[in-house]
Amino acid sequence: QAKPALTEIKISYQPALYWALPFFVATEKNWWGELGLKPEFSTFPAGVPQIAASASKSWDVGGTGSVPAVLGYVRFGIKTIGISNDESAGNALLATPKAAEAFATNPQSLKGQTIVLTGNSTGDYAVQSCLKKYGLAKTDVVIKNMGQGEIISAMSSGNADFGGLWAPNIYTLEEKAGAKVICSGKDGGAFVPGALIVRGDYAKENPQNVAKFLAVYMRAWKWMNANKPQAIVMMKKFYELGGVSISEASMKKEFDTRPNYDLATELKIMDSTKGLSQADVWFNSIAAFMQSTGAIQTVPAANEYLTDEFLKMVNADKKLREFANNSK
Amino acid sequence: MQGYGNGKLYQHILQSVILVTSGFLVSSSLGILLGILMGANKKIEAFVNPIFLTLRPIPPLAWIPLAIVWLGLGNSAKIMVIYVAAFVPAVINSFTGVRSIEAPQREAAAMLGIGRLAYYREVLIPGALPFIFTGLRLSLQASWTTLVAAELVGATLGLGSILNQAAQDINPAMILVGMISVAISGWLMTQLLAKAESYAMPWRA
Amino acid sequence: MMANNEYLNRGESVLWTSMGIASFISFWYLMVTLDLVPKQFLPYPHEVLSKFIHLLTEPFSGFTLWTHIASSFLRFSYGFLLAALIGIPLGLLMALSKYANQLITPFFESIRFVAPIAWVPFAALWFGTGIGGPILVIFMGAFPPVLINTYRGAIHVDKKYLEAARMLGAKKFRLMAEVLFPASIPSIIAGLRISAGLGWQSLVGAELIVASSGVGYMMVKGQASIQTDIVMSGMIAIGLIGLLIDVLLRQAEKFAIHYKEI
Amino acid sequence: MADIVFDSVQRSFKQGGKEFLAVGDINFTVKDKEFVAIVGPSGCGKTTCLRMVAGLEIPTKGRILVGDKEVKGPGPDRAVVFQQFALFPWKTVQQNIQFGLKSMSMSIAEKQEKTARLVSLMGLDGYEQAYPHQLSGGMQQRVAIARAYVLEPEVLLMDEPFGALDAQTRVVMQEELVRLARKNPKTVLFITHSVEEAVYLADRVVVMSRRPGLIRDVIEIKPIREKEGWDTHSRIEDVMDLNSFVKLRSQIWKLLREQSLGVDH
Amino acid sequence: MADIVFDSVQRSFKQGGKEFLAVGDINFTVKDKEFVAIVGPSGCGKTTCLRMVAGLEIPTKGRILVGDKEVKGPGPDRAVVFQQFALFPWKTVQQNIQFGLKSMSMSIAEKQEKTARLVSLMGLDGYEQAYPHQLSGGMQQRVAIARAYVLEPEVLLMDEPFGALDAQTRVVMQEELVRLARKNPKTVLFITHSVEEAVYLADRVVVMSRRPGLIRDVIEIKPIREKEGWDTHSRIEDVMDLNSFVKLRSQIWKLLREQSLGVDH
Ligand SMILES: Nc1ncnc2c1ncn2[C@@H]1O[C@H](COP(=O)(O)OP(=O)(O)OP(=O)(O)O)[C@@H](O)[C@H]1O
Ligand SMILES: Nc1ncnc2c1ncn2[C@@H]1O[C@H](COP(=O)(O)OP(=O)(O)OP(=O)(O)O)[C@@H](O)[C@H]1O
Ligand SMILES: O=[N+]([O-])[O-]
Ligand SMILES: [Mg+2]
Ligand SMILES: [Mg+2]
Repeated sequence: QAKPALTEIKISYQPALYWALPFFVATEKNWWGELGLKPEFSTFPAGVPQIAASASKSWDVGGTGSVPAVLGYVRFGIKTIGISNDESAGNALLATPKAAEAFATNPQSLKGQTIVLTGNSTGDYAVQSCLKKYGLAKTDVVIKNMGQGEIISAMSSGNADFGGLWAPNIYTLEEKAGAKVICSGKDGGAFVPGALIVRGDYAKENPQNVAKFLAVYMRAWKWMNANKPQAIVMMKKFYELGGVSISEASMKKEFDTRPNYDLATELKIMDSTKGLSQADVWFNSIAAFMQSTGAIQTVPAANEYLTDEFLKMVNADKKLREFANNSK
Repeated sequence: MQGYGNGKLYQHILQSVILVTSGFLVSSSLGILLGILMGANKKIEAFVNPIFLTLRPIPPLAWIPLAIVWLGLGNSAKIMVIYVAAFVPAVINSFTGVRSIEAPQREAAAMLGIGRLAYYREVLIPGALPFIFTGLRLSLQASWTTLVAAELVGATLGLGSILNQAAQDINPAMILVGMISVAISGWLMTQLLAKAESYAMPWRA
Repeated sequence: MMANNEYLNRGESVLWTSMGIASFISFWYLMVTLDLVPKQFLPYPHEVLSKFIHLLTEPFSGFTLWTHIASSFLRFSYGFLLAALIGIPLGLLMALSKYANQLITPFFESIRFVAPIAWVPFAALWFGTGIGGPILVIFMGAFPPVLINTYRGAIHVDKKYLEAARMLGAKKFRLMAEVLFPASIPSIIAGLRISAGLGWQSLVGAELIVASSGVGYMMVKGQASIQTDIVMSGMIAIGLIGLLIDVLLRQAEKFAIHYKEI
Repeated sequence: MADIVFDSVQRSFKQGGKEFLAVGDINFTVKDKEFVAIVGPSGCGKTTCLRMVAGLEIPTKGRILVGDKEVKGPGPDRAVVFQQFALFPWKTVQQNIQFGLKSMSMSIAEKQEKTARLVSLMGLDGYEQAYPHQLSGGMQQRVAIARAYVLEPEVLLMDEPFGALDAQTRVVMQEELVRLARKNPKTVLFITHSVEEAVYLADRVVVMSRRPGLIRDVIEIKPIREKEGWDTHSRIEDVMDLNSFVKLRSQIWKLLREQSLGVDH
Repeated sequence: MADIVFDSVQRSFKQGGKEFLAVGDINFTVKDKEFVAIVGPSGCGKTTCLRMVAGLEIPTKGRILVGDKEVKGPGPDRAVVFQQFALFPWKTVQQNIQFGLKSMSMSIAEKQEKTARLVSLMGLDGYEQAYPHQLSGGMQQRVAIARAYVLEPEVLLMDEPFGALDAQTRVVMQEELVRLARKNPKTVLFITHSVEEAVYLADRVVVMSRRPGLIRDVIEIKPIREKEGWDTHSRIEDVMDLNSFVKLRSQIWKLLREQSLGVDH
């Protein structure tokens, strides 16, 4: 039997992030080829250069954070075609051990403190939700903007007591500097979705490939949920490739605290036939936050860039549906 | 114009000018001192050179973690990052300046029986001044070009932080505003330096 | 008294050099031992050294240090060569033609204050993951010094050489190629040395764009996972390669001005 | 025919914002194949005159004709030997001599042959591959002269060509130049500070006055040289001891002295 | 007493890895208040000899005594006027002249007065606040001489001090130097390439031979100058026309010529 020619698809992600693990697993398992795809990966250190690179068609599809997903739509017409996972627990406000203790006895001790965070990110979003939860206004604390690496340096050397981080930086700081999560986005009542994205014109030209991409992605989660121990081994390998080494316990925590979805759930979350979908609500809230930071001028309606068209294509095609739901 | 990133444009410019000026002053005064000592004394040169030459290519960005660890999140850490970049041209040019003083002048000083301190004051330093000022111009440039890196250290105000945030927001117009402000401020400070230069070297008029 | 004339013989020079290195390393040990800097952020020199050696064979972030260095060096070379290939002829042209000079100078005199890494967003927008991005950033760092030094060198070329060449019937191209260029080589090389340093430094910025390999990328990753020994290994690698590039350029200079007595 | 005609030539410069006349109205003709030397106080405009003939400077008023054609710019028909020899330090002796030939249309063999001839004429054999810094001042000057001669220019312009040489080398070069000039005469304009050199070399000596540079006097040497048979002496010091020589020298010295009162004050 | 004694002095240099003897065994004494000129082919070691007296170079063998004390290093008792004037470009005329006085113990008024005296002696009035680059070559050289004279050294060392001047300025400076030397004699060692200058200025002329530099001959000038009454003429060209002068000049020329055979080849 002659192999059908493979279609190339350019996939972008950020290394050593939980939601990117399915790309790695699918490659190890050689699932792309089964659907006639030949993936070509490019990786970016952060969401911003990633979506900026779409301007030069450096990639076709990929995964990213919800903030860059919104920015990607506003600047470059990037569409969100699915939710990679629930990142709410993966974005959190951390404190050094002493500060965490003080906070535990009196949350109001946060008032007047300096919080270092990466401005206009999902981490920022989670921190804002936490402030709200404890009845603090943005002006009750001093916010300093810096990159995740600088935050880690500042907190672990005692130059900052509070910081907004996302996984796996959270684990690094917990493990190597004894910092404590004092409030995650989840605790703050914020929902932080991760986004699966596609370039607007690629989606128009190659809808079939986009559907196949989603099918592969969902099969990978399906398999990992069914085979945790092997999944952890893969995760370790994947993280190390990205220069991250965290403990097995932290890796387990990744699965425990950051739910992912199967095809049926995805369809439900993205379903906007009865008004705003669940995902629309999440993204509208993120976009409103971004407007408040000045990153965007107006809040785009979520249903302009969120689409379940490709999820539906997967569901409608028997082969793809079975592929996506295959846990082996 | 409307504010962006926690402040009005003039506040950002002011903050950056303060940072650049401080970094520039610290690095150039120390750099000139070291450069002159190295130029005047071969032992000091041999002592310092290997370390200097190895540390020199390390980008200011790479010093950020250490700057945070040592100096915290305030202005001093930012100044240190600028210092690292602006120090190098000050040293190299002062060194070259001292070495460029030609034998006839050195020998004339010797023949006229001048003491060591006076030799530094009357011959070495004025003789090296043209190079020292070239070094200062380059240091000033380095101070400005390191601003973006320096303001990665938890800045709330400053042109570097505007550039960082505009990059984060993928806002090319704002990036250009930042770049143009940097370019104009740098150019203006160079003009000031040129004034100082012609004041310090009346014989070059 | 005539401090400049002090001459060190070989022994003295080795002695003072090793004393310099030794006191640097002792100072480093002292800082760690006295806990002036948390060990997490400043490991002992020998620990860094062993990590450095380790990284040469064991991959970190997917690649060994050699591979990181190689990919950094490749990007650097493209950007640096481009800066030289454009900067040198342009500088010569500016020296020869008032018009070119007046056209380019104002633009150039202001843009040189803009940080090379400030171009990163444009690099990402224009070139995406292509090699063009890092090249743009390195180029922005490396270009000004080559251009300035070539120009400065060329305008200070003794007029007598230009006049002699014109007397002998040489026109614009030959004036640039056979007179201005060779006469400004020392200045050009000095510019290239500064360029190489700045270009190499801009690399870390450039490697923020394409996160897959490179010394800068390795250091960013090391920092994010609080592995200071990896960051410092990167610093050492960058320092040593910078030193190597400088030595090579100085050799090139010696070769290029072989016609002078040394 | 390659005479040099100064036709009411003036040249002024801006200095410190003010125009000042460096060379005031010069009318003079250097005849074909004549050797004319110019002497005059420092700053009187000798070099400016020569540079105008070379085309490196243009007259503010008047014009300069070389062989009936007005000078518009530099060209290999009027070769210059500068005071600082202006050899290209980055080129070998051979490459220096060949520089001007490059832009001429002739076969490579011909270029090689011309170069070789001048190398041996100037006694530079064996030094073809040497760089200028490896040569003594006298040899460098011979390369500079060869570089000019190889173009076979009709006009040779020399601006204190021996000024940088030591006294002994200088006399050797002067004797060589006299030999060349008598054997293969060209139209030569020669600037010097040395009255002895001017009298020894030239057919006529032009004495210029200080600012604005004007022609003060023109002294005929050739008739006396031929009458007194200077050329029968091969050594300059023998010529310099002759009475006819001493007289001409003193005459020119006195003319110069009148100019130099107040020099540099 | 400030005589200069060369006691079996040799000086060698490393060049291209090899030692070579630049100055071979020199034995000679410049007497107190005597004016000695040195002539010799280029590279024969004249400058090296003078630099050894100045203490800027040390003999490889032998020793140099100035006023019975061995020379160990430079000092204001032996003032040097270099060929390149070596003025400090960043100091005014006045500051340059005062430079050497700074380390001397005398009142400021006295320093001012000495400086003012030399300024006017050298005809520099009005230029006290000028920087060297604003002066002509001749004026710069006068500043360099004033800077040396103001120290009232017992020994004056001059290395082709007029080499860079044009002929007219040069004669003015030569006449001034003669006037100074006769009025206020010092021990002077004077290097020149000009035989005329040596004969005109010196009490004795030393002719050196080429490598290794040795003393070829010493010619007494003073007795003849005094006998023939040269000093009664105030103008150099009048002296140069005298038979006694021409004879001495030719004698020295011939000695030099012998050296310069094969020069530069
Ligand atoms: N390019 C110029 N710009 C302004 N002034 C000039 C320029 N060239 C020459 N001069 C002035 O013109 C005058 C004549 O100069 P020129 O060089 O022709 O004199 P010269 O007779 O050759 O003197 P020297 O004997 O010292 O070489 C001088 O005063 C000089 O300063
Ligand atoms: N520092 C030095 N190192 C090596 N060689 C030297 C040094 N100084 C002088 N020489 C050599 O010593 C010789 C004598 O040089 P010196 O300068 O004394 O000659 P000079 O008689 O003054 O020549 P000129 O008339 O050209 O000034 C020359 O061959 C010169 O190259
Ligand atoms: O993916 N983000 O960098 O938020
Ligand atoms: Mg002239
Ligand atoms: Mg000499």
